[in-house]
Amino acid sequence: MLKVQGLSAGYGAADVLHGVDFSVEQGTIVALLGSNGAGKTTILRALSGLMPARGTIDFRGQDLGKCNAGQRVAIGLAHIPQGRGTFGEFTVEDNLAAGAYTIGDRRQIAQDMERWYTAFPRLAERRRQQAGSLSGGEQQMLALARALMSRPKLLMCDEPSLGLAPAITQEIFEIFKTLNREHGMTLLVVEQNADLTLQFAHRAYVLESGAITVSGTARDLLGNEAVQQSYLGV
Amino acid sequence: QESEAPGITDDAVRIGISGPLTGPVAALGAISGGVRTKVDAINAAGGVKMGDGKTRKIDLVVEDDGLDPQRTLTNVRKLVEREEVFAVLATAGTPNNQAIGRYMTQRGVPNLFMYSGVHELAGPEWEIGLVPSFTTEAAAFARYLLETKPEAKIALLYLNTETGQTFQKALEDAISMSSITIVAAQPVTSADPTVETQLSTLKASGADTLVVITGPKQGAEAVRFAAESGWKPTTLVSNIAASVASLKPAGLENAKGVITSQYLKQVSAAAPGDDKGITRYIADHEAAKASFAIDDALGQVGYVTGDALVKVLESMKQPSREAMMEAARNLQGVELDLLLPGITLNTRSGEDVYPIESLQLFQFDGTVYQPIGSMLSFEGKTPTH
Amino acid sequence: MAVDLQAAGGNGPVLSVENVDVRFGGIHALKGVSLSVNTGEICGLIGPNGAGKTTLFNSITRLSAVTAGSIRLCGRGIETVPARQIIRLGIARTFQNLGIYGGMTVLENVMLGAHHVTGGSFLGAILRPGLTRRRESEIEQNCRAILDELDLSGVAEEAAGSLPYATQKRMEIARALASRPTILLLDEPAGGLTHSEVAEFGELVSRVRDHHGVTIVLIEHHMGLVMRLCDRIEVFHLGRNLASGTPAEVRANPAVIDAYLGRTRDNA
Amino acid sequence: MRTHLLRFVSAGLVGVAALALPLFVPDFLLFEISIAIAYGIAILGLNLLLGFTGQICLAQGALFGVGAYTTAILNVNFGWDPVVTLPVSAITAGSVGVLIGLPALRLQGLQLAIITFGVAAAFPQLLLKMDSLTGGVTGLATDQPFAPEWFPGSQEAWLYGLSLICAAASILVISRLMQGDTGRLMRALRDNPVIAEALGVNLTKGRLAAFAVSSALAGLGGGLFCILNGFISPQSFLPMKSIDILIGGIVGGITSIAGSFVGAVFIVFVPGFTTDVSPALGGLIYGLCLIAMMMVARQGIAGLRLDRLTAAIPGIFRFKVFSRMPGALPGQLGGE
Amino acid sequence: MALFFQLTVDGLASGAIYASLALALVLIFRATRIVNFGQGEMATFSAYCAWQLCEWGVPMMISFLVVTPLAFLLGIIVFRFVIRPVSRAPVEAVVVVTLGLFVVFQALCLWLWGSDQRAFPSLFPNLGWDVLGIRVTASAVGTLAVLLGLALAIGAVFRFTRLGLAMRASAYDGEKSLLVGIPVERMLMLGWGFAAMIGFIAALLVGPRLFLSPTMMMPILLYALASATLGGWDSPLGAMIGGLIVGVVESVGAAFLPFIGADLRVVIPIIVALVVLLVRPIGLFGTRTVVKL
Ligand SMILES: Nc1ncnc2c1ncn2[C@@H]1O[C@H](COP(=O)(O)OP(=O)(O)OP(=O)(O)O)[C@@H](O)[C@H]1O
Ligand SMILES: Nc1ncnc2c1ncn2[C@@H]1O[C@H](COP(=O)(O)OP(=O)(O)OP(=O)(O)O)[C@@H](O)[C@H]1O
Ligand SMILES: [Mg+2]
Ligand SMILES: [Mg+2]
Repeated sequence: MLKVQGLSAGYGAADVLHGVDFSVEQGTIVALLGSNGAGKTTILRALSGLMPARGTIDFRGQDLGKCNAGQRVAIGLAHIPQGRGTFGEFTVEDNLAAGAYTIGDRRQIAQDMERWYTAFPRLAERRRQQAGSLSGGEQQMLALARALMSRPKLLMCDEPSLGLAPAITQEIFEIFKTLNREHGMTLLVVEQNADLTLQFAHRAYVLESGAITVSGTARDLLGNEAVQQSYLGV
Repeated sequence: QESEAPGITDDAVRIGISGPLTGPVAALGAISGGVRTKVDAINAAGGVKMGDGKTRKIDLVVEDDGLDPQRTLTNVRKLVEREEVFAVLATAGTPNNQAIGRYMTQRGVPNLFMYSGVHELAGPEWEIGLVPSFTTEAAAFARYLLETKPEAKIALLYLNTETGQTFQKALEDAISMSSITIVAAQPVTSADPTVETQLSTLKASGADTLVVITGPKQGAEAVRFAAESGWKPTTLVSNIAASVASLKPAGLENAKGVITSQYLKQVSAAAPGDDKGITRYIADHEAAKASFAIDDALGQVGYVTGDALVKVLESMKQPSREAMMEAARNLQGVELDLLLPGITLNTRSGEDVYPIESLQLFQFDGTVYQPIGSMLSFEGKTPTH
Repeated sequence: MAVDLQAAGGNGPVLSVENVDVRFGGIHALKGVSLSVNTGEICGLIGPNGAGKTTLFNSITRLSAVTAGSIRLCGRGIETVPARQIIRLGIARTFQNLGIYGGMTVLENVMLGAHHVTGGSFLGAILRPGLTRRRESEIEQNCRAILDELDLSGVAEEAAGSLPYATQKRMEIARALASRPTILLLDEPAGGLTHSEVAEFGELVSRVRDHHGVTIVLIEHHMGLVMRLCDRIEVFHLGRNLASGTPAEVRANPAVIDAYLGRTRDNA
Repeated sequence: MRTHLLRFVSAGLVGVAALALPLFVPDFLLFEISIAIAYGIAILGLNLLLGFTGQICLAQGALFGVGAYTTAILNVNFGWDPVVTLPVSAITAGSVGVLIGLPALRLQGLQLAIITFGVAAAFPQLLLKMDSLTGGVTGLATDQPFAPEWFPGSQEAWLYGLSLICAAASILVISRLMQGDTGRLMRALRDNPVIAEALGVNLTKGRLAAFAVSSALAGLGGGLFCILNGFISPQSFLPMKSIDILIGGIVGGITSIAGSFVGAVFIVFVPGFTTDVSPALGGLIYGLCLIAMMMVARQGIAGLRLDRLTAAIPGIFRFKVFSRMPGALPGQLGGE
Repeated sequence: MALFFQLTVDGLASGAIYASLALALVLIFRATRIVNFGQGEMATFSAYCAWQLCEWGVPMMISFLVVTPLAFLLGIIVFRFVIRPVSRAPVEAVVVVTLGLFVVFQALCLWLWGSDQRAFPSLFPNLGWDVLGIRVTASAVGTLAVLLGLALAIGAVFRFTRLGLAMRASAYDGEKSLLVGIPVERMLMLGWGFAAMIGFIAALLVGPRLFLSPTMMMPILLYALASATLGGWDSPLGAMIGGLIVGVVESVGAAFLPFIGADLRVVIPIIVALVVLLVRPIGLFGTRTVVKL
C-alpha cells in the first residue's frame, strides 16, 4: 500500500532522515519504534506532506511527491500529529466536522460523529467546549477521533498513547485493532509503548538516527535482544 | 555685483515649489499644476523679459511635502541648497509657511506668494502672500448680511484650524455693532468622516443663516444637509469650498442659492465666453496638458500665482533676490488673466503686503454663479499685527 | 523568601491541599480534592484523563483560581498569592504540554528559571551594567551546573524548539531546578520516552530529589515509573479523590483498576 | 571572544564613519540624516516594544510629538535651552507612555494596537484644542542651539553631532537592556506571558517598564526633531506618522538595533525618491517598494544576513538579532 | 430632547458607515487572521471602477453588478501576488504589506482619477421622512438593512457551513488544516475575494454619503477598527453593532460633552472601545480562547 524509498528530509541545513526505505502492506498494522529524536515524527511529517522531502513515496500506486498535503488526505492518508493537533479555539464538535472536510456525505458525517462520541464518551460530554481547554488526554482522544472522521485508508499515529491513562491507551489500541480487522484499515503507528504496540502490530521497524536499523515481524522483534533491551524494558 | 544670486543666469531663473502632491490633501497639488501651466506657456513664448533687459525662461522644480510642515522645511532646504533655486513660490499651508519662515529669513530667499488665507507672516522680510485673507472674506460676508438680513442668526461651521479661527474672529468683529448674532458654532476637523452631527446641532440652534468655512468635502456635505434636511437657511460658503466642481457631489440642485465670495473669474469649459484672459487660460491649459480639470479652482489659483510671478519678474530691476521682494512689494494695479475685472494686485512697501483684498459676492443659480452687488474692496484693511 | 523546611517543622506536610474546588464556567473540574505531601517524598498523582490533575497543579501555582478550599505551603495559605510570587515561595513546576521558549537556547530557558533569584530591574540594567554582568555570570555558572547534572550540556546553546520532545521535557525540569525550589511539580515528565529511557529518567528524578533536597509531586501515566519511584500515590477520578496509599496498595485497589489501570494487564 | 572583538571593531568602524560623515555630505543632506536619526531613536524604542516584548504601540508618533512639544514649550514659554530640555522630554514622554501602557496590561496585541492608534489619531486634535499652550495649528518656533565659536564645521554639522550623541545614548540604553536578565525577561513576556508569570516574571512591571523606555526614546527623538527643525506644528504628528514609524521599524527589522536606523533612513528618504521619480506615481512606487521590500527581506533589512556575504563584519547589520519562532509574536496585527 | 434623538439617528447613520468597513475587516480577519489596512482603499478602487462605468454611460445597477465579481477577482489577485509570497514571513511583515496595499491603491486612484471628490450614485432613493420632528433618510435605513443582512449572512456562513468551517480552520492553523485535507490556500484566497467583495459593497453604501475620492475611506478606518474591536474581531454581527454603538456615542457625545466637542470627537470611539475592552478584553461578541499549557 505504501512504499517509501530513499526518503531524506531535514530542518534547515542538516538532514534528519538519511534515505529511509520501508513499506506498509494493505490491511496491516505497522509499528515504527525508535528512541528520542531518531526521526520518527519527521518521517510522518514527510509522508503527510507537511515538510519537503526527497525520495519516492508510493501510496496505492500514486506518487505522493505530486500531491500536496490536502490531496493526500483526500486519497486516504490521515496523520495524527504528535502533541496537540486540534484546533484549540474550535469546539469539540467543530473539530470533528473539520476532520470530515473531505467527506461530502452529511449523513455519513453525522453517523461517524455519533460513533466516535460513543467510543469516547468524554468527548460527547464536552461537545461544546473549546478544544484548547480540554485536558491533555482529552485532546489526544479528540485528535484521534478527528483523524478517523476522514475515513482514512492509512492512518498514521504519532505516539497516540502520549498522555493517556493506561485504561484509555488499551481502549485506543482495541479500537485500532477493530478498525484494522473489521474495516481493513491500515495503520502506521509510532509508539514508545513498544510492549503494547508489538502485541498487536504485524510488522515493525526500528529507526536509529534517521535510518532503519531493524525490521521484521512484530514477533521477531519481540524476540530480538537489542530491541528488548532498549524498548521493552525486560 | 548682485547678479551673484544663485538660481538665476542670463537666460533662466529657477523657481522652487513645495506642496502636497500626495496624501489626503493632494487636491492642493493642482496649485503647482496651475503654476506650471502658466510657466510652460511663458517658456513656449520665449520666456520672461525681465526688468534688467534680459529674457529668461523659468525653470520650475516641484517637491512633494504632503502638507507636513517638516517635510516642507526639508524640501525647501533641498530646493535652496541642492537645486539652488532663486525663490520659492506658492508654499501651501499656514504651519508650512511658519516652518520655513526662519530658514528663508536666514538665507534671504523670497517666499513668494505663499498660499494661505491667514495673514500672519512668519518671516515678513522675505515672505508675501497672494490670495485674500479670511478676514477679508468674513468682512464681505458680514457686509452682505448687514445689507440683506440685518437680523440674521448665524450658525457657523468652521475648520478647527487657524483658518476657521481667523475667520470666526473676523466675522465676530464685523458684526459686533449690529443685531446679527452667531447663535451656534461647530468645529470640524479634517479627520471627521462626516459632519452630520455638527450640522444637526447647528440646525437645532434655530439659526436662519449658515456660514461654512471648511474644506470642499465638508462644504459640500453642509450644502447637501441644509437642503435635504428641510432647514434651508441662507447659506454662505467660503470660496475655498464653493467651486462648482466641488459642489457637484452635493447635487447642484441642492446648491441653488448658495452664496460665496470670489476673486477669480468663472471658467466653464462648456461656455468659455469671449473673455481674453479666460481664452488664454484655456489655451494654456490645453497646451500644457495639465493634470487638473479646467474648472478646478485650485488650478486657477496656481495659474494666477504663475501669472503674478511673471509680473514680478518683469518688474525686477536687477536679478537679485532683494529686487524680487522689492518688486513684489510694490505692485500697482496689476491685472491678471483670471482675476475678476476690477481686482488688481496692489501692495506698498512697508504698508500693505497683501496683494488681493477685494472680493465679489456670487450666488449659485443651479448651473453657474451670478454676481450679486458690486465689487467689495477692502484695500489696505487686512489687519496687520 | 523560600520557606525554610526545618523551621517549618521537619517532616510535616510541606504542601497540603484541602477540599479544593475549581470551576470553569459550567464545568466543575475539581470537587473538593485534598492532597498532602510530606517533606522529601515523591508523591505520585495519577488518575484518568480529565480527572483534574493538571488543574490541581494550576491551582497550586495560581494559574487557575480556586472557588473553595485551601492550599497551604508549610502551613501558610497561598490561595491569594499572585501567580508570579509562587516561584519565590519555592514551588516550581513543569507543564504538561511543554512550557518552553522554543526560540531561546536551552541555557537561556534555564536561566529564566533563575529570574526571580536576581530579578533584574530595568533601571539596574541601564545604570549598573557592572553589577548586572556579575550577577549574570553567577547565574550562568549555576545553570550550567544544573545542565551538566541533567545531561543537557551538549545542547546548551541550541534553540530549545528544535530538540526532541523528551529533551525539552528534561530541560523544563532543569529550569524548574534553577529556581531553587523546595517543591517540584512535574506534569507528565516522562512522556515520549522509551522503556530504557524511562528507567534512566526514574534514576534522575530520585537523584534530583536527593541532591537538591526537593519534594516532588509527579503526575504520570507511566505506571512502571510511578510504582517504582513514588513513596505514596494519590488517585483522582472525576475531580475527586479516589484512593491513596503506597504503590502496592493503589495497584491492588479495585476502584483504581476499574477507573484507571484497566483490567487486561497492569501495563508496567 | 573573536566575535566579541569583531563586533567591537565593526561598531567602531561604524562610529568613525558616522563621525566623518560631515566631511563628505552637503549640509542639507546632513540635516536630513539628522532627522533620520531622530526618527531612528523613536523606532529603536518601538522595536524594544514590538520586537522584544511583543507589544504593539501605534502611538509612537504621538509620543514623538509629546517629546517635541515638551522641548518646544519649555523653550518658548520658560526659556530653557533646547538641549537641556531633552532629558525632560524623554521623561515626559516616558510617563505618558506608561499611561498608554496601562491598558496593555489587560489587552492583547491587536486590541492594544487599535487603542494606541486611537491615541495617535486624537493627539493632533488635542494639540489644537490646547492651543494656548501649543500654539495651535501655527505651531511653535524654538531657538536652535548654535555651534560655538571653536566648532570648525557648519551649524548642521553641530546639530548632527548632537543627534549622534542622542543616538549613542539610546543605543547604549537599549543594548544594556537587551542583554542578560532583562532581555530574557522581555522575550519571555513576548513569547508566552503565562509561562513567564509562572517563572516569577512581573508582568506589570515588565510591560510598563518596556513602555516607559520605549516612549522615553520616542520623546528623546521628538525633542531632537524639534531642535533640528526649530519649528513644530500638529501637522507633523498626524496618525500617519505613527504608521510611518511602524513601517520604519519593520522594514529595518524589529529585533535589531542597526535596523532601527536603517528603517529610519528608509522612511525619510524613500518617499522623496519615489516622488522624484514621478510625482504622479510616487505613492504607487513607494507602496510597491514597501511590498517588494517585505518579500525580499521578511525579517527587515537587518535580517537580510548581509553578514553572510561580508563575513568579516558580522556586527554591523546585526548588532544582535535574537531569533524568534515563526509566528511566535502573539496577538499582533494578524495572527493569534 | 429632539436634538438628542436626531443625533441618535445621525449616529446610527454614521455608525452604519463605520460598520460597513468594519464588516469587511472582520471578514478578512476571520478568514485569514490578518488585519488588512488596505481594505478600505481596495474598496475605494473598486468603487471608482463602478463610477467610471457609470460615467461611460453604463446604467448604475449594471455597472455595480459587473464590478462586484471584479472586486472579488481583485481580492484574489492581491492574495495570489502580494499576500501569498509573504505568507511564511512573520506577521509584522504582513502588516507592512497591507500598509503597502493601502498606499498603492490610494495612489492608484489618485493617479487614475485625480483627487477631486466625485458624486457617487446612490443605491437608494433620495428620500427622507420626518418622524416626530426627527429626520430619517432612506439611504441610512437602506444601508443599515443591507449591512444587517450581510452581517447575518456572513456570520451564518462562518458558523454553519462547511466552507465557513474550512475558512476558519485555515485561518486558525494552516498546518493542522492541511492535515484534515482542507485546501488552505484556496480558502485564504476565497477569504480575500469575499472580503474585497464585501468591501466593495461597503463602498457602494457609503460612497454617496462620503463622496468618492481617493482618500474617502481614510477617516473612517480608525472608526471601523474601533468598531471591530468593540464588537470582537471574530463576529460580523459584533462589528455591525460595534459600529452603531460607536456612531451613536460619538454623535451624541460630540454634541453634549462640552470638553470633547466636535473637534475632539475622534477620542470617543477609542474611549468607548477602551472601556468595553477593559471590562471584556475580547470585545462584546468575541469568543474567549483558552490555551492550556
Ligand atoms: N523544528 C525543528 N528544527 C530543527 N530540528 C528539528 C526540528 N524538529 C526536530 N528536529 C530535530 O530532528 C531530529 C528528529 O526529530 P523527530 O521529532 O523526528 O524525532 P522523533 O523520533 O519523533 O522523537 P520524539 O520521540 O521526541 O518524538 C531531532 O534530533 C530533532 O532535534
Ligand atoms: N480552562 C478550562 N476551561 C474549561 N474546562 C477546563 C479548563 N481546564 C480544564 N478543564 C476541564 O477540566 C477537566 C480536568 O482537566 P485537567 O487538565 O486537570 O485533567 P488531567 O487530570 O490533567 O487530565 P490528563 O491526564 O488528560 O492531562 C477536564 O475535563 C477539562 O476539560
Ligand atoms: Mg516524535
Ligand atoms: Mg493533565
